[in-house]
Amino acid sequence: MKPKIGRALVVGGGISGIRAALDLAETGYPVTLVDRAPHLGGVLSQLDNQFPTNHCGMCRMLPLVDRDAGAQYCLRKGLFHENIDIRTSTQVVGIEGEAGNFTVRLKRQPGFVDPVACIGCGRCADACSVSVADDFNAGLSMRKAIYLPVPHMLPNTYVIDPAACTRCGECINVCPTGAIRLYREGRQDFSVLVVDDEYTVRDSIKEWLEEEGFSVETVGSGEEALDLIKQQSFRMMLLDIKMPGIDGVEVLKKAKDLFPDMTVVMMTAYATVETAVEAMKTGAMDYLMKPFDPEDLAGKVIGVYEAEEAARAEEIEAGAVVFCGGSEGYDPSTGKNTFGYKVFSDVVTGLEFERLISGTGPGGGGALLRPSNGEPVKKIAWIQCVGSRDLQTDSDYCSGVCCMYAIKEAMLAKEHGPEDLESTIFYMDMRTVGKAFQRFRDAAETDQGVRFVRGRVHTVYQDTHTGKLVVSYPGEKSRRIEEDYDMVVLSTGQKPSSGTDKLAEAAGIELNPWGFVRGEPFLPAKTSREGIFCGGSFSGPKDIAESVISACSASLLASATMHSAGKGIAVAGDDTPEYIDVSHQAPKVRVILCECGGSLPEGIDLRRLAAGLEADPFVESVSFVSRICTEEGWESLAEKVKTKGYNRLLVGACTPYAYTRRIRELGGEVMLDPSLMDVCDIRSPEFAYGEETGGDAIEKAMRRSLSTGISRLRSVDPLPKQTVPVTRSALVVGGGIAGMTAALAIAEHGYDVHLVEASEHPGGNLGWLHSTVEGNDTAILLEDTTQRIEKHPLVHVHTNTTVVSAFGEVGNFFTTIETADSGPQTIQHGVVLIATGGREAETRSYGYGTSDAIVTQKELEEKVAAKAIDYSAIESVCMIQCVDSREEPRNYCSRVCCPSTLKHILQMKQQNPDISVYILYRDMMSPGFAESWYTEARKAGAVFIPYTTYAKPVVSQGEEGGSKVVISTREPLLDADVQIHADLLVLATGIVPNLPEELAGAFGAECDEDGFFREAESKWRPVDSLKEGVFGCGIALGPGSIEGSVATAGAAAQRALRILSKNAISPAAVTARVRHSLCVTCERCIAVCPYGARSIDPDTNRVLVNAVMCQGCGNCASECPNSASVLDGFFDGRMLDMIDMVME
Amino acid sequence: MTYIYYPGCSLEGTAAEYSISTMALFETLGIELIELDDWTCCGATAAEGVSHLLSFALPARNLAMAEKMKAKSDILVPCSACYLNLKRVEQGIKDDHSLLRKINQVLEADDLVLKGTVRTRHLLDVLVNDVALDDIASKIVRSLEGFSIAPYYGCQCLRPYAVFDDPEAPRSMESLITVAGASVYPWDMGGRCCGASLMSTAPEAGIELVAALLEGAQGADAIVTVCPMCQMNLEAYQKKASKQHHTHYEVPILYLPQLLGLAMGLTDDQIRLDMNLCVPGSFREKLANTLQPA
Amino acid sequence: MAKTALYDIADKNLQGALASFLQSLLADDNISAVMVPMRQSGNDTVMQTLVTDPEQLSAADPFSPAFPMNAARLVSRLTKRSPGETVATVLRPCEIRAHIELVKLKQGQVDDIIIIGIDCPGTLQNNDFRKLAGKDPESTTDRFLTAALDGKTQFDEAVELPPACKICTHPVPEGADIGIGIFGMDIKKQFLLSAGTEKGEGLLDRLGLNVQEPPDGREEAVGSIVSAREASQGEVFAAVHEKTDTPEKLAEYLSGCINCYNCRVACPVCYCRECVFVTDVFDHDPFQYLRWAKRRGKIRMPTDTVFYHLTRMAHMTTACVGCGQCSNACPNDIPLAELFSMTASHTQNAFDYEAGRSLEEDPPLAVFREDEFAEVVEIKH
Amino acid sequence: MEPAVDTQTAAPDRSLIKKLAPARKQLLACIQCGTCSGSCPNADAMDVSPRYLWRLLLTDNAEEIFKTRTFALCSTCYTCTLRCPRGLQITDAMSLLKQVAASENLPLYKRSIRFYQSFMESVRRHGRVREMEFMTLYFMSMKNPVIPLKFTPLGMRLMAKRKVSVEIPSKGTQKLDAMFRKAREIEEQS
Repeated sequence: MKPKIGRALVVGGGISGIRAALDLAETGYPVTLVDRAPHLGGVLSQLDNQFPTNHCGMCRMLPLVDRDAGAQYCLRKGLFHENIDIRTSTQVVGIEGEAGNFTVRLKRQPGFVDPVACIGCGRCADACSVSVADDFNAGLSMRKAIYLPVPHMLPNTYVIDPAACTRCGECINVCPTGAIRLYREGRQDFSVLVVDDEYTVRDSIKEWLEEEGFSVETVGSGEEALDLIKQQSFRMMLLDIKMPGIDGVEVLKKAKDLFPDMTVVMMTAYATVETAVEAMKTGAMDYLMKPFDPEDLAGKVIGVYEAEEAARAEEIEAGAVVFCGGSEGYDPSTGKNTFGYKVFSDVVTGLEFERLISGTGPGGGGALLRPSNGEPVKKIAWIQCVGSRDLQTDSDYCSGVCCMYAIKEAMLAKEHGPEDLESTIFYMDMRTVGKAFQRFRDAAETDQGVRFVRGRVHTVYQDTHTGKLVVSYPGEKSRRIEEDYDMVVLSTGQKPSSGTDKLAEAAGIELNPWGFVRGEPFLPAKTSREGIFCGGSFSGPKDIAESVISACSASLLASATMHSAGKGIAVAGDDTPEYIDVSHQAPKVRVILCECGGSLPEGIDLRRLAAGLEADPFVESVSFVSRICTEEGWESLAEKVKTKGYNRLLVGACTPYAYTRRIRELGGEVMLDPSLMDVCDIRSPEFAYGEETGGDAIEKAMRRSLSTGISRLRSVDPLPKQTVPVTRSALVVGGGIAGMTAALAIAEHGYDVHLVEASEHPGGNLGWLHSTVEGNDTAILLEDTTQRIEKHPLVHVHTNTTVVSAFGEVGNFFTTIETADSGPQTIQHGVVLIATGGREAETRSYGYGTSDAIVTQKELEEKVAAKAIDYSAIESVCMIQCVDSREEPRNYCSRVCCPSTLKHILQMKQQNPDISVYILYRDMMSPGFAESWYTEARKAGAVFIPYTTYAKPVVSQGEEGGSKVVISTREPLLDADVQIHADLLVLATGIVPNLPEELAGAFGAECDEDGFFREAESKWRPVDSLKEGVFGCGIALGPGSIEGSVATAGAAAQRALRILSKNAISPAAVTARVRHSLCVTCERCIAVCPYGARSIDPDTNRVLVNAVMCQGCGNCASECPNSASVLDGFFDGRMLDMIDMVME
Repeated sequence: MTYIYYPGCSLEGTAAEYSISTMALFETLGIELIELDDWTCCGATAAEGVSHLLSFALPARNLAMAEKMKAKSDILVPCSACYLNLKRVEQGIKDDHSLLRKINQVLEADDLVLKGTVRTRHLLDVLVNDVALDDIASKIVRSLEGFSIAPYYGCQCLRPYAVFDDPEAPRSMESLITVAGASVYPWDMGGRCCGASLMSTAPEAGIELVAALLEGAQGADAIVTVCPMCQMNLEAYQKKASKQHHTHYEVPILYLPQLLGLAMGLTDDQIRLDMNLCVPGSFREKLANTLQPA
Repeated sequence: MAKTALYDIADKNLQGALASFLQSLLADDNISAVMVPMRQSGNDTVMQTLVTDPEQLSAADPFSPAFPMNAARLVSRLTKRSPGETVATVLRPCEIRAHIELVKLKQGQVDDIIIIGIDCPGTLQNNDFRKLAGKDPESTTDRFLTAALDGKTQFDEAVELPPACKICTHPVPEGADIGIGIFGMDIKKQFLLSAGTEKGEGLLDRLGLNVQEPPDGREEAVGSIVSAREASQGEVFAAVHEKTDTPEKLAEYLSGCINCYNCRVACPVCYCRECVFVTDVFDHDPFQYLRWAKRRGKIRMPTDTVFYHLTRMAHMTTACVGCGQCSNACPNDIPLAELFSMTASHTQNAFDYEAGRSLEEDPPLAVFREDEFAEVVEIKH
Repeated sequence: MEPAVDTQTAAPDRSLIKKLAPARKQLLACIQCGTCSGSCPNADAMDVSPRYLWRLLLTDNAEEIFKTRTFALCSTCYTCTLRCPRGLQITDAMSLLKQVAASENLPLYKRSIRFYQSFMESVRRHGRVREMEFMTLYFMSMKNPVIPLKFTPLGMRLMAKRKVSVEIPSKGTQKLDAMFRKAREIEEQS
């Protein structure tokens, strides 16, 4: 695909960054993806299991259209896409320019191992004598100073931990490719001044640093220090804060005035930590807390040294920037740590728990054992809200993810622990706010026997006699109960990623009060700086689905920015190269082998190997290249393929997946279809030599691999693929805020959009909503959006219109719509977005309808707007949450009701502070920053009383003739009955969807059991349907806020633009087809196709395959008994042949 | 270095040895302590229960007295309860001007005025942050090697004002214990409440807390503390706690200056171990055996 | 309880009574034809015959032990597309069950047929049937039934029930619209008609038969047949398992195979239009044979025989109804029916599936259940 | 069963509720998590836990509050204040309850009130506390001859160490009387 003009920069390579990069790349933009870590994947590289399936599933984010642009490879192992340029160990240090024309300065962290030269053989790690805690396993296992940051990453190259490395040089000696280089030589020139009034301190620091090779001077006072730096130049100063005479802070100020480039690190005791933090504002780089150990200190100095040595800022041009910097897990040892984290080894964080049971974890086996003594865990507890909803840890917000991950982990514990494992979750509110979350929780409780206890645990200590952890919590009548556990998991919350503040400063974007990036009202993906966007938890705690949605929505905004700057218009035309037709030629395979710079193990004779291969009648020739992984090596290879005489190319090298993109490019140069070219692994550590060792065995394995590759290539049948033309317009069904937002986004990229709205005006629920709990005005949003819709020439609004029928597939749908006055009309479109929204549920519960004093939330909102309710005349209000919700049959949380309740409380209390407000709730759902409004509502004096589905509140009429209603409920803390005499009873009835099953079905999508749009995958593909080209957004997808609807609308539009940005979609090389002469139409292939790519043509009675929708999974081929269904490139004959070769 | 010294009522009575050893210690270190003129009670925990205003005014009177002596000075307080009460005023008037006004109205009755210029410093704070460890080390003449000492901080020097140590997991005493040659007894109860204030009003509850601490310190040669209430509480109720728990607790509760004094080779008159209620013979024996010149 | 009726037999002539019952079916307005095993004129073979003329039905012989083929394949031919009229088909239990499998594979349907199932005391292999018929083909069925209903499996010196029938635990036609019952009945006097479906009940009503309960001994008779067969099934499976539990032993077991593919032709549920083994996939290059021979020093010809049977097991044991036609068809007398029945019992048990039990159950390999075979995918639940 | 809380009829003593307002205000943002109850070293000795007490306070159950001895058992260790996830000044609220109880002179808290009053009386007289004097004052005010006996052994031990001396309460110098009066004056005005 021809790249468009604009380049997008995505910062952060976690799940959101990968999603944003893939989105933009799939839409056709070249993308630079940077991550400061030496690998991609973020925290998810450490998490094996995701709820609700308790598997991974990240691969579901791989491109589904134009699959061949990326390698179909496990995304947790690596990301390979031809439009994505990945730079790890790289940070953004500055952004200049404006939207559409940014110049971004990137700084690469020093790399001691050349990733191109490293072949991942691991000899360096074997030679390394340093052993330190492994971050990948959350410190639960050990690793060397030279190590693989993520053991399963591909390509997997070693990196050096500069803080742990002793520079002994052993690794350099054993590295077969000379990939390692250290900077020790230059250290003598790096002079450090140590200033401390205590002799013992400065002397030992001098000793430690000189051991590391630095030159060190020491002085005992600030005065001396200031004198000395004027005479002698220092690169770094270690400065004590508390000194007689001129103190450290003064010295810092003066030194920085004189030598602004000098790095200063403060040294402090507990009492002066605050001073040290202040000092950092004055220019100190960091501070060290006394007493410190030599390794910390040396590590810090080495870090500074190496950063200075190796950091080279580089400038790149970018049209738009998407920040996906993620968040960090709260570290419970930093706070008051009443849970004994890092004190008792059986107290772990959620992340550590996941590492413990991971197959790649410290135990390796995945069994759930106590870290303290290796015995099986029989009783385990989760403690929620650690570092969340806690003002003491500066987190007046809910991290939003911990409830669900705790439930998931409790279920995983059952899998990894003994049958009779007892697990308990201690919580304040179980925030099961997502679509299927409540049922997941219920299943955990009823099917898996997970015990849920409402109460905040404050202390965990160890019984010194039994070694058990004792958890104490308030039980009945708030009495303290103490229980023994084998393991305690702290459900740690999300904190802003470290360095967020620095990055924000470098990028010129603002942060919110909680230290996350501040999003615009109603558009959280938009930062305060034009052209810079934000995806994932960088702007606040998010789960995977929310991260994916926000990343999609951020990439949409980035695309729009580049488009409007004139950098997105280049249209991807039919730019597939005209490959030479080789279908009538006998196969001739040219084999080129990498000699790996002569570093192959002894006993391997490449010439002998080549001679053996050349005996094969299908092999044209075998030749050699010294090192393909180097630029020269690749050029030499490119040279070798220029001469004619072959029609298949096989390269024998290491890490084949890394060459996907280059092979495609090479194919374009020599006009050979890339499917006729292959790279065969003969070298990677993953490459299986078999059980024997030694040169012979390896050579045999290499021959086996190459023979297999030859027979694979030999039988490739390069049939030309049919492309599917795309009708480059969209249909959006539903004209609420989601539908309008999506329609505008697509139209602003230059494509026609038909917006179908059943009612008289677009607007949906914004028609009656007036403000949000944050105080944002919805009327302005509505007016602004409708005006833009009306004005946009490419948006065709059809009001009073419904969809009558539809058929078709991605690229080409034909939909008949009917407008009340003007009759039916058929529209052709390439994609469809379903945004039919939802409405407030009706109820007959809690006496609704028996009294004027009982209203729903919507009625309250309307009455307040119409000034039909005067709060000043009201004494008492009661609100009941979760009316008919979160229990069967409507067993889901509607998300919006709790924030609405908080909004209403604050409105009432503002107008009449004396009003008594009672909220009867099950779990207050105020995830994320909404938590702060919950705090406000409590501060305003509202009384929150929990109830359960077993003992619901009872509503009765008050006194004869009175207007009050009486609500009786149980106050569980007092364990007493309560009667509330209310002037107003507000029922939070929740949301029901407006999506008729037939409408979804007409486009090939489905509804879930609650009638919402069924997404392809709740986490990884949250706005797609399983059928390509059909997307859902807004409340049609599931209950959500306005911000949520706008985000899903953006995400859905972005997903649609991947398709609309192409004239035609070409299917991937590997797709399935049907050999009709063999087919008996048993239709089993249709039943097993997970992508709905197969159908039966009733006219011809033949099975049809939509090649674009087909993902080449091969289910059909393996289901078909006589291979009437086949996967291109995987014919039985070829497979048998290859198996035969492997068995040789 | 000079500090205004506020001993507080306990140090005149039940905790006299604390005052004696403190003064001896500072003399050894060459730091001058000047006793606050005409100091009065800080109000302890009782004032709060009787009058909110008096609970501020009583400590404020002492601060005002100190200001009268020297406007900008540090007032050294060994008693944690006094320290907290004085600190509370110091912090409270920082941004509550109406409080300051009210306090001064009361102080007027005693011809005093509070400005808020003196700083309240706990004895431990001063020892850890003002006195160089090197200086203390240089005075150590007898290593307490072989002694395992449990540092006990109590509540009020740590909470609610976290001035010089971590209020949940305090560690400031550790360097002082090690500099004396002893080892730090590993426990996590240094910041737990000892229940002193319950002893007169709800003794059973108080004894439980004492017992928990004594149980936790089984294995330590001594508990060292910086609060007269804690000290008295922990040593005076050992028998009762033993009875309540059917066991035998016997552990000396030393004041930090007493411990340092032992290592610095101060005289019996300067340390006054004889005033402690519980110094078991075994402890004395160990002292005699291990107190070798460093 | 299904609706049942007793059909009186005049003159102790079972076949006559059956013929008249079948004629009464043809007389029904809804039924256009009857397909039933019939003695073929001119020789002693018995073959399924599609009859529209009631007169012809006098030669109907549904209880004949002849079993030249599994009739499910014929029913599939009649119903692959709707014929527009209804045919009554007289089928053995294994034929009915095979047809149900074919319906699931879209190779037929049940809407246009009335299934008349029969109690099946067993069948004989083609050669044995001819031996038993001998010189008195007219009385074959009577002689067979008399002995078989007496619990015998041996009928003549050299004639006995084939293993497939001895171990068949489905002697009663469970999925039939109407079943003709003879177990536990005095077949000189009456046979039992039981309606297994609504369609069957409607037909019984239209035929104007008196609804009557089956005699007391029936249930017991069926029970004892089933338990005897279960017992022998256990013995046979154990013996086959012993003979085939290593690849080498299996190869020996199948050593007589000549790739004639008769077994797959005879198999009612092998439904492919063209078996993969006759496609280009197994059309090896001549040099390939030599290459294999070179590698091991020798190679058995024809090749791919064990692979063929393993493939067939993989493809159809979930649908295998154990009718035994594979053994019947094998020219080299390989005991295939026992092997396939044993494998089928394993695969079907594994999926909690029983071939032919119900149209409601989808073929196991067309269904994905997240929680099945946790031990295979190493996920503990 | 009669409801324990009835928004219509609860808390007849409005004046008491008014006095509790400052404490209630301290606790408004309480989320009933129970950290205070769990952290409190004396919770086991309390008749109701702090969380329960705060719930009573927030539901305006003034009478119930003063049926419990919970706040009287607060030893002001500040652990709850330190740990409260909402950062509430819980110890201060406890003190406020102690003050209300004292000012109302509620009989249930006689022991604590007398104790504090005796202590303060000693302070008022001498400026400093004389331990023996104030204990004697306290015992006298309790009019319970058994209590002093409980303290006798300790008193004897302390006397043996010459840490306390036997003194009879005397009218003394009234050292801080002026300040005490002034304070009461100001507090009564507000």
